[in-house]
Amino acid sequence: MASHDHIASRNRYSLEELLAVTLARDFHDRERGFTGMATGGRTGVLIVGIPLAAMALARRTHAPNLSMLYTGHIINPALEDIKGLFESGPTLAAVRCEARQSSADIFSMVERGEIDFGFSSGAQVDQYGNINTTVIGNYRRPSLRMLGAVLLPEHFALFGREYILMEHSRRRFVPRVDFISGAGYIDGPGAREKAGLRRGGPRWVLTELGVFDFDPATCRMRVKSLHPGRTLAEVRDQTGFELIVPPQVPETIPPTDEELALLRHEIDPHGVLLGRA
Amino acid sequence: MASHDHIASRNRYSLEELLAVTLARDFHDRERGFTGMATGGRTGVLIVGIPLAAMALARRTHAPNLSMLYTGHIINPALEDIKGLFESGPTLAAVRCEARQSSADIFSMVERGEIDFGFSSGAQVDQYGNINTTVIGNYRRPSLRMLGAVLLPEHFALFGREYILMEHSRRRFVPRVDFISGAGYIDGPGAREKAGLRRGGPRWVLTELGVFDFDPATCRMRVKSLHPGRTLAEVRDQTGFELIVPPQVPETIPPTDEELALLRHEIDPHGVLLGRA
Amino acid sequence: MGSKVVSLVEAVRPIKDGATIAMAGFGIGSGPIALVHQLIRQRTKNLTVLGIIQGNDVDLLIGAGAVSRVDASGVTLEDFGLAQNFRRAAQNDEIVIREYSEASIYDRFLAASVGLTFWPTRGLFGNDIMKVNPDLSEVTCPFTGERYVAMPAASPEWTLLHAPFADENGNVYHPYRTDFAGFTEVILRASKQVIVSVEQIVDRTWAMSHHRDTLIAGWKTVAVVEVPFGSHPCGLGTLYSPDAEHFREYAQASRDRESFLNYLETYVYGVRDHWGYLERVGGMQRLMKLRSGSAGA
Amino acid sequence: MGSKVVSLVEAVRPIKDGATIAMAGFGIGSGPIALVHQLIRQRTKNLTVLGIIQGNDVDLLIGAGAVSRVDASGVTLEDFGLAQNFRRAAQNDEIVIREYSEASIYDRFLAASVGLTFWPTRGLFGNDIMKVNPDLSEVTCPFTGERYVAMPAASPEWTLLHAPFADENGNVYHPYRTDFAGFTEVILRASKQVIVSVEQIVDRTWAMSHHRDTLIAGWKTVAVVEVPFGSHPCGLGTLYSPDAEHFREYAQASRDRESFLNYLETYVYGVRDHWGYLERVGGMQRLMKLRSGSAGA
Repeated sequence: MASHDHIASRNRYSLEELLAVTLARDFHDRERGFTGMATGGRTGVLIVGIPLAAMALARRTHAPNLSMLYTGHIINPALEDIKGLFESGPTLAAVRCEARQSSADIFSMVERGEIDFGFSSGAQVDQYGNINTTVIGNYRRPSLRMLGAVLLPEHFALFGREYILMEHSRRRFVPRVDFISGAGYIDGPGAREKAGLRRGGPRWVLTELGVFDFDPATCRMRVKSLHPGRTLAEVRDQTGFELIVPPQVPETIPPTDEELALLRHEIDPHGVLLGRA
Repeated sequence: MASHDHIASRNRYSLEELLAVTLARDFHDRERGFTGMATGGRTGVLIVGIPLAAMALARRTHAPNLSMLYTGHIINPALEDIKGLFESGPTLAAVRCEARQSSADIFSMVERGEIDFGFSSGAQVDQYGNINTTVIGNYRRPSLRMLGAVLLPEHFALFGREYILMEHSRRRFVPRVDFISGAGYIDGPGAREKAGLRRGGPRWVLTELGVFDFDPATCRMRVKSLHPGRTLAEVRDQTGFELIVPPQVPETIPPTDEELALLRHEIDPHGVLLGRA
Repeated sequence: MGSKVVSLVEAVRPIKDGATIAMAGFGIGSGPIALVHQLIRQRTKNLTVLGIIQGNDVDLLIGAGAVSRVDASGVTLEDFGLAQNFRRAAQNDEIVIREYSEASIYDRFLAASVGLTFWPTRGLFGNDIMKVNPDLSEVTCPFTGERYVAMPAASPEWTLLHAPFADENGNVYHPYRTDFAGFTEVILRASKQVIVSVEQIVDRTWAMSHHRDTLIAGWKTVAVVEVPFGSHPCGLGTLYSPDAEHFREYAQASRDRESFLNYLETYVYGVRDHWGYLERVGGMQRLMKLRSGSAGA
Repeated sequence: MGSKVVSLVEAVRPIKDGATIAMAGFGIGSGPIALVHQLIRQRTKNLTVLGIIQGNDVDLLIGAGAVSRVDASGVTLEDFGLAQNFRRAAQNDEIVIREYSEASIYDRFLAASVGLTFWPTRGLFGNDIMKVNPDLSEVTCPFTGERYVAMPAASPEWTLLHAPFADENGNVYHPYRTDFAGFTEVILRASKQVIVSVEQIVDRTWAMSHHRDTLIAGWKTVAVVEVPFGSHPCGLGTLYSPDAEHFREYAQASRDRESFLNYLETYVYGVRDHWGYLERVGGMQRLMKLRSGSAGA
């Protein structure tokens, strides 16, 4: 998403703010949203910073009882205590919050199906919303070995729904991921059920170009909205498979002044979460 | 064991001291011995007080690295911090010790087979070393319902061996327990293996009259030694089944002066453990 | 935000006849007794109680005729003897008891806590529990071929909990935990909903700096009620001790049905509320002496 | 009593070629790096490493050619990028990797910790892990008929642990635990033997009044060695922070095989012992700045 200045330069909000607001509006009161540990860099902004800001915004608007699980352990943190998107023992321990829970608590929540939604990214996403953090190329002799699946299998198998945040490019948006580290709709309708999955799966993919959901009939990725100023041609150019395009593609609804004020003055005044730091 | 004055009056040691010393000599260095929570009364002396004194004595003599697990949680406690054999939250928390572990730690130790020995008592024990803390009479309409099996199934199924401490009477020493709350040799040779048990089981039964073990060939209870001054006739009179009696029945070896000095001056100076309090 | 703070009466009202409940605590330690008293006052019936080792909590409910089934490894008043209402109900075949061992029923909660529907155990082999408990099955390890007894997961619809502190969102804080807190933790994780009474409801500022003491995060909490000494006559963690004198009175009263009904009349039905109960058991002068470390006369 | 205190050289000597080990810690947090360095110095080969999410601990061992198999859900240097030795070894098919998800491999340790030989999970359905991991099987709930993926229990022969304190009996105390300590706890419970390095060996008097901070009781501990800053360049709990500068050097050096061998020569083989290592990474002046809360310049 190197080109996110595109929006900022023409608009009164950044891409990160647009994504945070878009996500926030999709959360419901009393839901439990999960972010992993922040490990820095652009991925940290995508799967921790923006999600935390989005959840905090929802709590300040229409979902006051939404629970944010930062690193899973830290429940409803005082955001001003988060000093950066790479944190280790001493700094994480110092974050004030409403409640803390142990790793055993987290895994048991996950396995009981008590997490409503999570966030992920990967090196590849495909037309069925499968994502890959394991290998590029053939599994036995990959051209790139990455970190592994970590908690993604659970995000896509046991959470209520998943938001995928990715940079939009042909290299990343591929017809078929090289390895399913998080199972989307696998290879089409009925595949999740057949595999034994009973809930969850990808809801949206959010990029610098737009928001994408999945067509219920085919389980294939569909253009849900284009960010202001973006075109279908740009999207098609950066996508390695055929997207479903509805007759009317709306524009992603921009942040309101009130939302921007909350993000900039209360939630992320120092730009730690939304990448302005 | 109301009649334990019998020994004390004629000897320079009490029944409790004799039992503690007899147990202590059977423990090996580096073993882990488990006592439950002390719940007061005579049972507390039998399954917590005497065992703690015995383990402490072994640690001070031949088994310095034996680990005592008091209530399972409290490892190698400072015995002077144990103020009585009924303890609750505040008093147990104040006991200094080498280490503490959680309930999850305890159950996982038990289930992994890391406990070498434990101690139990019951309303009934039978000729195969089964014990009963559940019901007297028919299970569906018992004449007496007791507390239940609690951890006894694990004591007899998953610990390395079990010491049973009982008052000796016909009412308690029955041919067949009304309910197997802790499985001894069940109904004879091969029964434990057939039931799926792979280790453990009762080693000794200790009473005010003597020490009893189990004949390897028949799995039936056998007289191992008689306490000084006790007779086979007394034992037979108080036992509701036929005991195996070897040709030579030795006397239980009395405590040495050194052992008594350790018990009285270092381990239990106030008589909390050995029932003199 | 929607506060979960309610009255004692409101807190247990959602528990209907026939519900499956658990009560946090262990033996006679840290029981949610004020909530139990209120369940008795509202005359709930046919409860199934899931527990590990329970004490006067279950015994009270049984004595009040509120229970039809108990799954546990033991019910005991510890130093104060057998649980007499439990004993009597079992002898008269008035309740169904599902026998377990202590570790195995702990494991049933553990199973539910991690979303499993069963749990394999070796602890029951050779035990008569296997003869009298019809809920057990078998499962075989697909790797070693080893045979286990299988038990169903245990997931209470409601768990009643008394703890030192909670905020209005239902986050519960327990800085006075004992070694036995692990039992409570696994039961809470396994539960669908939690009803919490506390010594004190705390504000957000307090909560934000006591997060290290979290016992359970608030999302499963459906009600929070402030009832000081809400575990009495049980102790609460390391905060206050059991009231031995009252336990002796309880043990004596529960020896027969008539005198136990008198006990209930005196201490449960016949008091205006929890404050009335505290008054009747000796009031502030008596209760203050139970505080941990108290040396006063 | 028989003290378990030994030298760093003696501590890891019992680990033979082909052993199955785990390393306490999570990602690049709290790794037992001094022990890992010594394992490399003694040129142990063909290790199987069991882990949840591992970091430079596994990457170091792989880079030194000590590992033949890794069971884990991820190996990463977190903010410092991919674990390059792991990446290279995987790309060149030099190590066997058994893929798991984070919760599922945690559950494999949990299974071993409670004496089970298998664990049922639902977390892997639909995932390519099921295609490439030949160790998985199936099990069916005897009550509901539900199908689960079955995984074998994971029980390391040895776990390497670095912690703040231990006594000579091998009891380990950790007053500086983070939220991630739960991972270490389950691995320790699942392990057959534990090798412990600590910031400081404490005496019995200290231990007897710090029992509330027990991380693990001593009976599985086979060796205790005192190595201050023994997690460096990892942080240790809340006690000290990771050395970001050294991590960047590590990440850079591990980009190719030659420069990584130089790194090993400089920091592992070419130092006389752990004190030599601490000296080479910047000595006391640098290390003191990593202490938690340090504001000095």
